[in-house]
Order: sequence, then structure tokens, then C-alpha cells
Amino acid sequence: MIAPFDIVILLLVLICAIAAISVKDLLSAVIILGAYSFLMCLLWSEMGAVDVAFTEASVSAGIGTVLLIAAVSKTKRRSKD
Amino acid sequence: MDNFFLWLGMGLFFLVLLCLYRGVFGPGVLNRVAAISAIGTKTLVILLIMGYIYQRVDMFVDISMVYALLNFLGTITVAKYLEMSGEI
Amino acid sequence: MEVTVLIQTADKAFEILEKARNEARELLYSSAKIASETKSLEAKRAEQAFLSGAQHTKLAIRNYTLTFFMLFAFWVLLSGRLDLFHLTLGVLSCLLISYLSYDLLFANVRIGDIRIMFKRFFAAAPWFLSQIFTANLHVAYLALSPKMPIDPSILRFNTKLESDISWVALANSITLTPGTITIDIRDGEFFVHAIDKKVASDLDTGEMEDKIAHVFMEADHIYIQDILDVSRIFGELK
Amino acid sequence: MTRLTDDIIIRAVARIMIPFIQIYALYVIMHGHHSPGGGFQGGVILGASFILYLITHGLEEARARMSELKAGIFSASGLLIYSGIGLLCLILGSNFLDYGRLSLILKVIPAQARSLGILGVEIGVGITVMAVMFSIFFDISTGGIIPEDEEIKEENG
Repeated sequence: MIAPFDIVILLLVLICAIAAISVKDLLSAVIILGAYSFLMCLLWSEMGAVDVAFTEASVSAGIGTVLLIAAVSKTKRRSKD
Repeated sequence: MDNFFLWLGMGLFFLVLLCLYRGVFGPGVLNRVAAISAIGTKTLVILLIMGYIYQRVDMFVDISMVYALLNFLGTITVAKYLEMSGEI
Repeated sequence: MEVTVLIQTADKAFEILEKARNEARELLYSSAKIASETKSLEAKRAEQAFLSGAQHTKLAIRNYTLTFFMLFAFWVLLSGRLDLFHLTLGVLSCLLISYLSYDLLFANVRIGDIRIMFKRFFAAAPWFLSQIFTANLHVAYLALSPKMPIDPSILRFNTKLESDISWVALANSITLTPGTITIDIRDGEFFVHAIDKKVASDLDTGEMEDKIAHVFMEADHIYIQDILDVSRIFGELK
Repeated sequence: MTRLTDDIIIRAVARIMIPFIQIYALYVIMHGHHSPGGGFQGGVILGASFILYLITHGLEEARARMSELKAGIFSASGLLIYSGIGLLCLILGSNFLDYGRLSLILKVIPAQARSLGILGVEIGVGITVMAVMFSIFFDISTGGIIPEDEEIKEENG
């Protein structure tokens, strides 16, 4: 537990989460979600849960972004609302 | 020595914040992709710094290795999507 | 006197070599065209097997063993546990991976080249590092000076390199040097974005291309590095 | 997402990277019991290497290396390894996946038998996860339609 890292990472995660749900473009939302998962991995490993951080890293960097983009390629990019 | 690495990590977080500005507000997808891949490389270094602070570098090297090997996969996929949908 | 005769004969030999090389290249291009025009994968495979003939199995075995040893070195570096159990696991998994992907890592490397290639790579590495360092300083100067004296342009040039792996090495070392980015390679034509006149003129001298050609043993042109090598021998003769 | 495009840099770099990604994935699977990682994470990384091959080399070549039939066989066989080890423990007279009893077959002490049993189970999990991840991406990106099949269908009727 490193207190200053903790506060800063939480702040950045919050920024990423708000941006990911408020952006209109689906592809941009997927990309910001990638940044969210990077910072989430940092948060897990900072709290000492190395195995969870490893899972987060491999799933998000290897599969998650690719699967979401493949799903976006089957739909329209812009959301209606 | 720990203090030094702590401040190094804080400096890298400041750089992440700068990249995140481009990622969140950046006009268009291309700016965002560049910003996010820069954040990925910074994440790798911050993980190693944390490993040094916790005195368990051997565990944290494994996680940062995953990022080193797989970080470019998302970028390639976005580029391929943009090429195939005919936007560039 | 003897030296001039030697040079003349060398010139003639190079001319003959050039002619033969051009013919061989045309033949290769036509065969490659046939291979790329046939659509299905099976037909392409049959074409490849026909072209490479008896060398194919030998090449496959060589690729297999080289990939195995390279992957095993990587495994030992990762694992760090040198007891019998983990080394056995390492041998098994390296066998599996080199069976799965023996045609990926050393696909276009010619037989016997690898050791010389490594030697030349390490000999050429300091030059690349110094190039990257000076370009870094220049780009930092451009970014920090308040007027931003940039002059972006796109260069396009035809390369004299031939194998695709050396194209990729050239493209990546151009991208690694700050200020220049390779945008695309289309049939051996490079599209490079340069930030400044100075960086572009540095690239235009073709020194980097020569170094890459020297490392990857694109043997049948005369490059600056070869001339330097030969001139030293001539100096000793005199 | 699976159409072949003419980008030589990405293809060559992926060709060099893929064996190292695969050997790293196997390292993660095999060293799951004394460093972070394990069957699931290693399987995901192994699947990512095949996905990288599919993205960079196009559908046709990727199907020659890893077809959907092979993916199905792999996912089933990984599950077979997992449940086979569990059932072996059950047959030897203890609980499901209680590896200590495997020492009767392997002729080693129970602690080492536990280690070997966990290794086998993680290999099974890794194979299954790899095949399933690959086939999920394959199905999403092709939409279940493979160009060859369409041509054959058009020729037939």
C-alpha cells in the first residue's frame, strides 16, 4: 500500500470512467476503456493483489480491446442519443 | 532510495495525466489511440517502480512483460478497423 | 600497375555479376507473379514446394532447430530455475512452439548468414545509437525553441534493398530516429514523413540504407562499407 | 477485421513476435504455482498470439494454422484433461480434484503429486481458454460466414 500512488491512481481511474461513459463515439469509448483497464491493473498491483493484476493485464491487453472492437465493427459507430 | 522511486513514480503519473487529457478530449480517434499507447508504456515503467518499492521485482516483471508483448495488439486492431471501414 | 589491373578485372566481374543478377531477378519476379496470381492456398503451397524443391525439408529442419534454441534461451532467461523438472518443462514447451511456428521466425534468412549477421549487427549498433542521440537533440531543440522552425514534408524514394525483412529493418530504424516516420512501403517504395530539412537531408544520403544492407548481407551491390573494407586491403598491398 | 491487407511492416513484426508471445504464455502456464499467473492467464495470452496471426495474416492463412475444427477439438481436449485428472482422483478413492491421492500412481510423495496434478489441470485450462478465446474472436469477426463456404454454396445452387 503506497498512499500517494493510491490517491493519484484513483483520481485517474475516475477520470477515465467518467470519460468512457460520457463520450458519444463507441470506438473512442472502447479506447478509453483500454486506458481504464491499464490504470485498474496499476491499482490492483499497488494494493498487493498481483494475481488479479496479472489477469486484468492479460485479459485487457490481449483480448478485451480486440473483442470489443470486433463487436463495434459489426454495428454503427455513432450512438443515437 | 524508496523516496526517490516514489517521486519518480509521481512524475510518471503526471505524464499519464497529460496523456489522458489528449485521450479524453482529443479530437478524433487517432489522437486517442496515440495517447493510450503512450499510457501503456508508462504503465509498464510504473509497474516496475512499484515492484522495486515492494521489494518483489520478480513478480512485477511478469505483469509488465505482458504489457510489453501485447500492448501493440489493440493499436493494430484499431488501425485495421479504421482502414477497413474506409475512414482514412 | 598491378592494382589498376586488379580493379579493372573486378569491375568487369561486377558487370557480369550485375547482368546475371538482373536476369535472375526477372525470372524470380515472373515466378513470384505466378505464385501471387494463383488464388488458393493449396496452389500457392504447391508452387512454393516446386520452387524450393529438395532444399525445403533441409530448410525446415534448420529453422526448427534454430527456433528451438532461441526459444530455449528465452525460456531460461524468463524462468531462472535450473533444476531438472523445470528444464524438462522448458524443453517440452519449446519443442511444441517450434513445431507450431517454425516457419515464422527464420522465414527469409539464408543458410550460413546468421552468425555473420549478428557480428555485423553489433558492429553497426554504435553508429545507430549515435544517430538516434544526435537526432534526439535536434528534435528537442526544434520542440523547445519558441518559433518552432519545422518544415514538414513527405519524402519518397526507391530502395535498393531486396528482402522484406531488410525493408522492415530499414523502416523501423527510420521510425526509431526521432523526426522521421515511415508511413508506408508499397512495392519497395518508401513514404517517409520528415519534420525538418536537416533530418530529411540526413536521410537522403542513404548511409542508413547502406548500413542495413551491410548487416543483412544484400550482397550483390557495391556499398560504401564494402568499399571501405576493400580500401584497407589495398592500402596494405601498397 | 480478417481481410488480408498489404502492410509488410506489421506482418514481419508479428511474424517475429508470435513465437516469443507463445513461449511466454507457456512459461506463465507452467510456472503458475510459484509466480503470478496460471492456466487462465497463459491461455488468454496464447489465444492472443493466434488472434494476432489472424489479424495480420488474414483469414485464409490463419485457417491453415488454426481452423475452427481444430479450435473445437482443442477446447474439448483441454476439458477432457481437466475432468480426467479429477475423475482419476475420484476413482482412486478420494474427492474430486484431490491430487494427494495421485501419489499412488505417480510413485512420489503426496506434496509432489499435488504439484504435478495442479500442473496438469492448469495445462488443460490453458488449452481450453486458448481455443475458446480464438473461436470467440473468429466467430465475431467473420460473423459465422467464411468466404469459401459462400462460393461453394453459390456453385451448388
